[in-house]
Amino acid sequence: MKDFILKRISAVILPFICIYGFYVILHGHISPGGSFAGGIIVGLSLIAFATVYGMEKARARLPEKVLVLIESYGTLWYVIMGLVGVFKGVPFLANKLAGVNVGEPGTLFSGGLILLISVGVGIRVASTMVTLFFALVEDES
Amino acid sequence: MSTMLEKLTINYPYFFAVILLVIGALTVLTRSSLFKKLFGISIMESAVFIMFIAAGNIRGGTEPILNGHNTGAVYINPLPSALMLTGIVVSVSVNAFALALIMRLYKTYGTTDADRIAELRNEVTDK
Amino acid sequence: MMSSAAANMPVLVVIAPLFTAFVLTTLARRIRLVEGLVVFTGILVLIGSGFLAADVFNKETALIYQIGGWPAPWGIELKAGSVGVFFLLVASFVSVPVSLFSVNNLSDEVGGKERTARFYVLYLLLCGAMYGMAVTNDLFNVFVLVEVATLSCCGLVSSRNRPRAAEAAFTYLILATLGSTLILGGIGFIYIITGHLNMGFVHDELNRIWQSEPHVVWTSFSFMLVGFGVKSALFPLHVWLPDAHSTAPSPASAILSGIAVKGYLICLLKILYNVFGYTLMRAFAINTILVLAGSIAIIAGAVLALMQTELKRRLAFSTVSQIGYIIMGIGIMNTKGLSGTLFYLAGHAVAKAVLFLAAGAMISASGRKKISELAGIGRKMPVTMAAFTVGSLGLTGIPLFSGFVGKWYLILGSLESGSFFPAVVIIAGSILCAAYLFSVVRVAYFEPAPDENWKDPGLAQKIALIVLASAVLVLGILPDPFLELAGRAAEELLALK
Amino acid sequence: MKIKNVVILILVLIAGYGILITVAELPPYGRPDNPIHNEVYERYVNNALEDTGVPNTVTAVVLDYRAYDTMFETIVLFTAALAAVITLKSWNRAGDR
Repeated sequence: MKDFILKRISAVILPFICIYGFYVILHGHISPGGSFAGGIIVGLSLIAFATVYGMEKARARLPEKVLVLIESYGTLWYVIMGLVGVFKGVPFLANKLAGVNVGEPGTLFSGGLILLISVGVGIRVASTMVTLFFALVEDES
Repeated sequence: MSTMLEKLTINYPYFFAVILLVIGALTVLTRSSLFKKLFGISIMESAVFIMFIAAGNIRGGTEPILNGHNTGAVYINPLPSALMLTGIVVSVSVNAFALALIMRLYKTYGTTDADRIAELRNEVTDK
Repeated sequence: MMSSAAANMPVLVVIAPLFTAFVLTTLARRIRLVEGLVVFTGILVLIGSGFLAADVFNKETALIYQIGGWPAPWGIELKAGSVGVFFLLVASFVSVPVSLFSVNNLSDEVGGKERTARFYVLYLLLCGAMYGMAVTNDLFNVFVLVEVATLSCCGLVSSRNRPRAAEAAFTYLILATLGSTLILGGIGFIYIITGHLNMGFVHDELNRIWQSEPHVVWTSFSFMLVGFGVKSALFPLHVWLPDAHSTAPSPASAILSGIAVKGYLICLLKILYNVFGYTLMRAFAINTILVLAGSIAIIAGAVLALMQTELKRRLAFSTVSQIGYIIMGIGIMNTKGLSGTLFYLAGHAVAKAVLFLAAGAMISASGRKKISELAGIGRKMPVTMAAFTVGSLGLTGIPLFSGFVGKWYLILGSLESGSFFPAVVIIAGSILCAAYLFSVVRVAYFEPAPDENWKDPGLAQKIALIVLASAVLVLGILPDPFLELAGRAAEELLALK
Repeated sequence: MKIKNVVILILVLIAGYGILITVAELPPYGRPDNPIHNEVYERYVNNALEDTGVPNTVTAVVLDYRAYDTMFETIVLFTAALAAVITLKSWNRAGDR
């Protein structure tokens, strides 16, 4: 237990960083920030977890299968949200035009598809950052 | 000539962007280290981003968030910022992939110098 | 539902390969299903682009599609004009046989199931980006699509399990990113002085104000030319291409040489004619620069190709030479020249795809890369070598094959524009092309074969080769509908309507 | 210092001087009447709230007006991750020659 202090402190801090990342994702449409910035914060908290607690532990928490699923279907989610417009008979990626309720501007649950898209993009950006980190760090041979 | 200098002092963000562009291009084209080539590319991209974002600025303008507090304020142009958000993500992706390629080359040849890799490769094919 | 699909066709052809691509990584275990889905998607897109082409052809106007319902200066607009659907048809047609060729054929060059599935994902992403380039009408969208295409091209090159491939991919990535940075800079200059990103709006605005800002227009012209020149391997900027295209897995080389390079050229064509327009190109003498650069590329590429001893490297240098014809044709600013260059683009896409696929099949069957070591392969692998011969006849421009019609129109266009020089270069280039391709055919058919057992590839591969080779013949014997479409595209580019 | 590098240095400096002439000609920095602040800008700043229901206009542009670009942007990231993985994972050393 050489790095006891590091582990304890990161155990306290990392959940907050992660939650802050989700806050940035969710409030991207009413304040500065957005899905990419927030997604990278979430991803960095997971990367910090991997560096502090070791690769094996991080791999056990975030198996490759799950990351691949999130990445693929997170990107697919964007296309599906775009196809909502096509099914309603308006152009691809339409938001208000597709009859989605955009809610009251300035509140958290507003913006219609924008919020849904940004949550999907945020989560998949986080997973991409983790995937890239694992791919670069893990020694294959 | 003097009018050009005057205009450049007005357009100083663009001037610094050009300086960065030249530094980046020189780094890419003259250095043999793979990492330095990658950094040169990043610097060049940053130069272009600075150019775009400077173009979207208005002196005395505020950030374009319409939350009702600052009515009557001049907002800066949101479009270049939005475009550069895309550009930055593209730059991140290129960096990530290039790092992966450098890792792969390092694992095979044990060096990250382009000239050295070329030598090693020729030795390998000579055998 | 049917009418909704027809109305959304310009975006659906772009979305379909992407949609499939995102599902594939999760299906890596069932590689047969993956391959089936890839081929199926290719056929679906081909049918869709056929419908789109028929629609545009009959209506005689471009189909405008507003993404998200936002009209042009605010949102992104897709424009399925004659140029777009022409390239869409070519790209979607070539992508089907290439994916058919890779069925059950990648384990040597790429690796296990997961790697193969990822290879297909990159392949579909490249196709999606190409279809997107064909229909887009927005400058920044061009940049983003170019980036998708670049990254997936580099991924395809580095998917070969050799360190040499990683090196080639790195050079390619650095130079291509240099190019796209310049493209972004060029777009930035145009955007700063006009305030628009939609091609039509930029064109109007630019033609109004260019005289007050000539240096900006000149710089953005040169940024675009150098940027797309790097990406499409215009002669002095081609250094990445031979390594990348010769080390990539064979289906990837076919799609890279056949389609990817052409996508960048279509973007350049659109930007030069739809954004800057005829007047500005004349005013800044861009057409002369293009004709000169193209001529140098034709001759230099052909001479370099003659000097190569490896088959795939020779084909890669041949691409450098053939790109010269297309660049030269872009510089011949009349209807005949432009329709010739578009037709030549189609002919080269088909012929170069069949050449690379046949070369890949020969190399993987014999395990030899050098041309001199492939003696007598024509008798052992009859179908493959026949396809290769048809492809080289098409590329050289023998009558009744695809290259002839394109070259003929290029020569007619250059004579019409009053200069004799391009015609001479085209003929000289054809002779050199014959020299470097027919020597392969001669070695393959007329030299004694070693006593080894080389087998023709499997059924899917044979079908792919036959489809592409017959396309070379069809383009040469019955060129009229394609020429009509290319002619309309040329008129659209020159804004004659 | 190789000769090649000197040639590159001179060429890049000439090109840089050309670009400097160009940027001196661009519209002056920070003025509200530049061509870039045209009707597109006005629509984004004035109508974004009723068009999309989102007060952050940058998000409105990124995820609604120009959502098609952002879709390809996520695809770029996806491509990069995929290409990095295909480059680094499970390549066999037997293939290294």
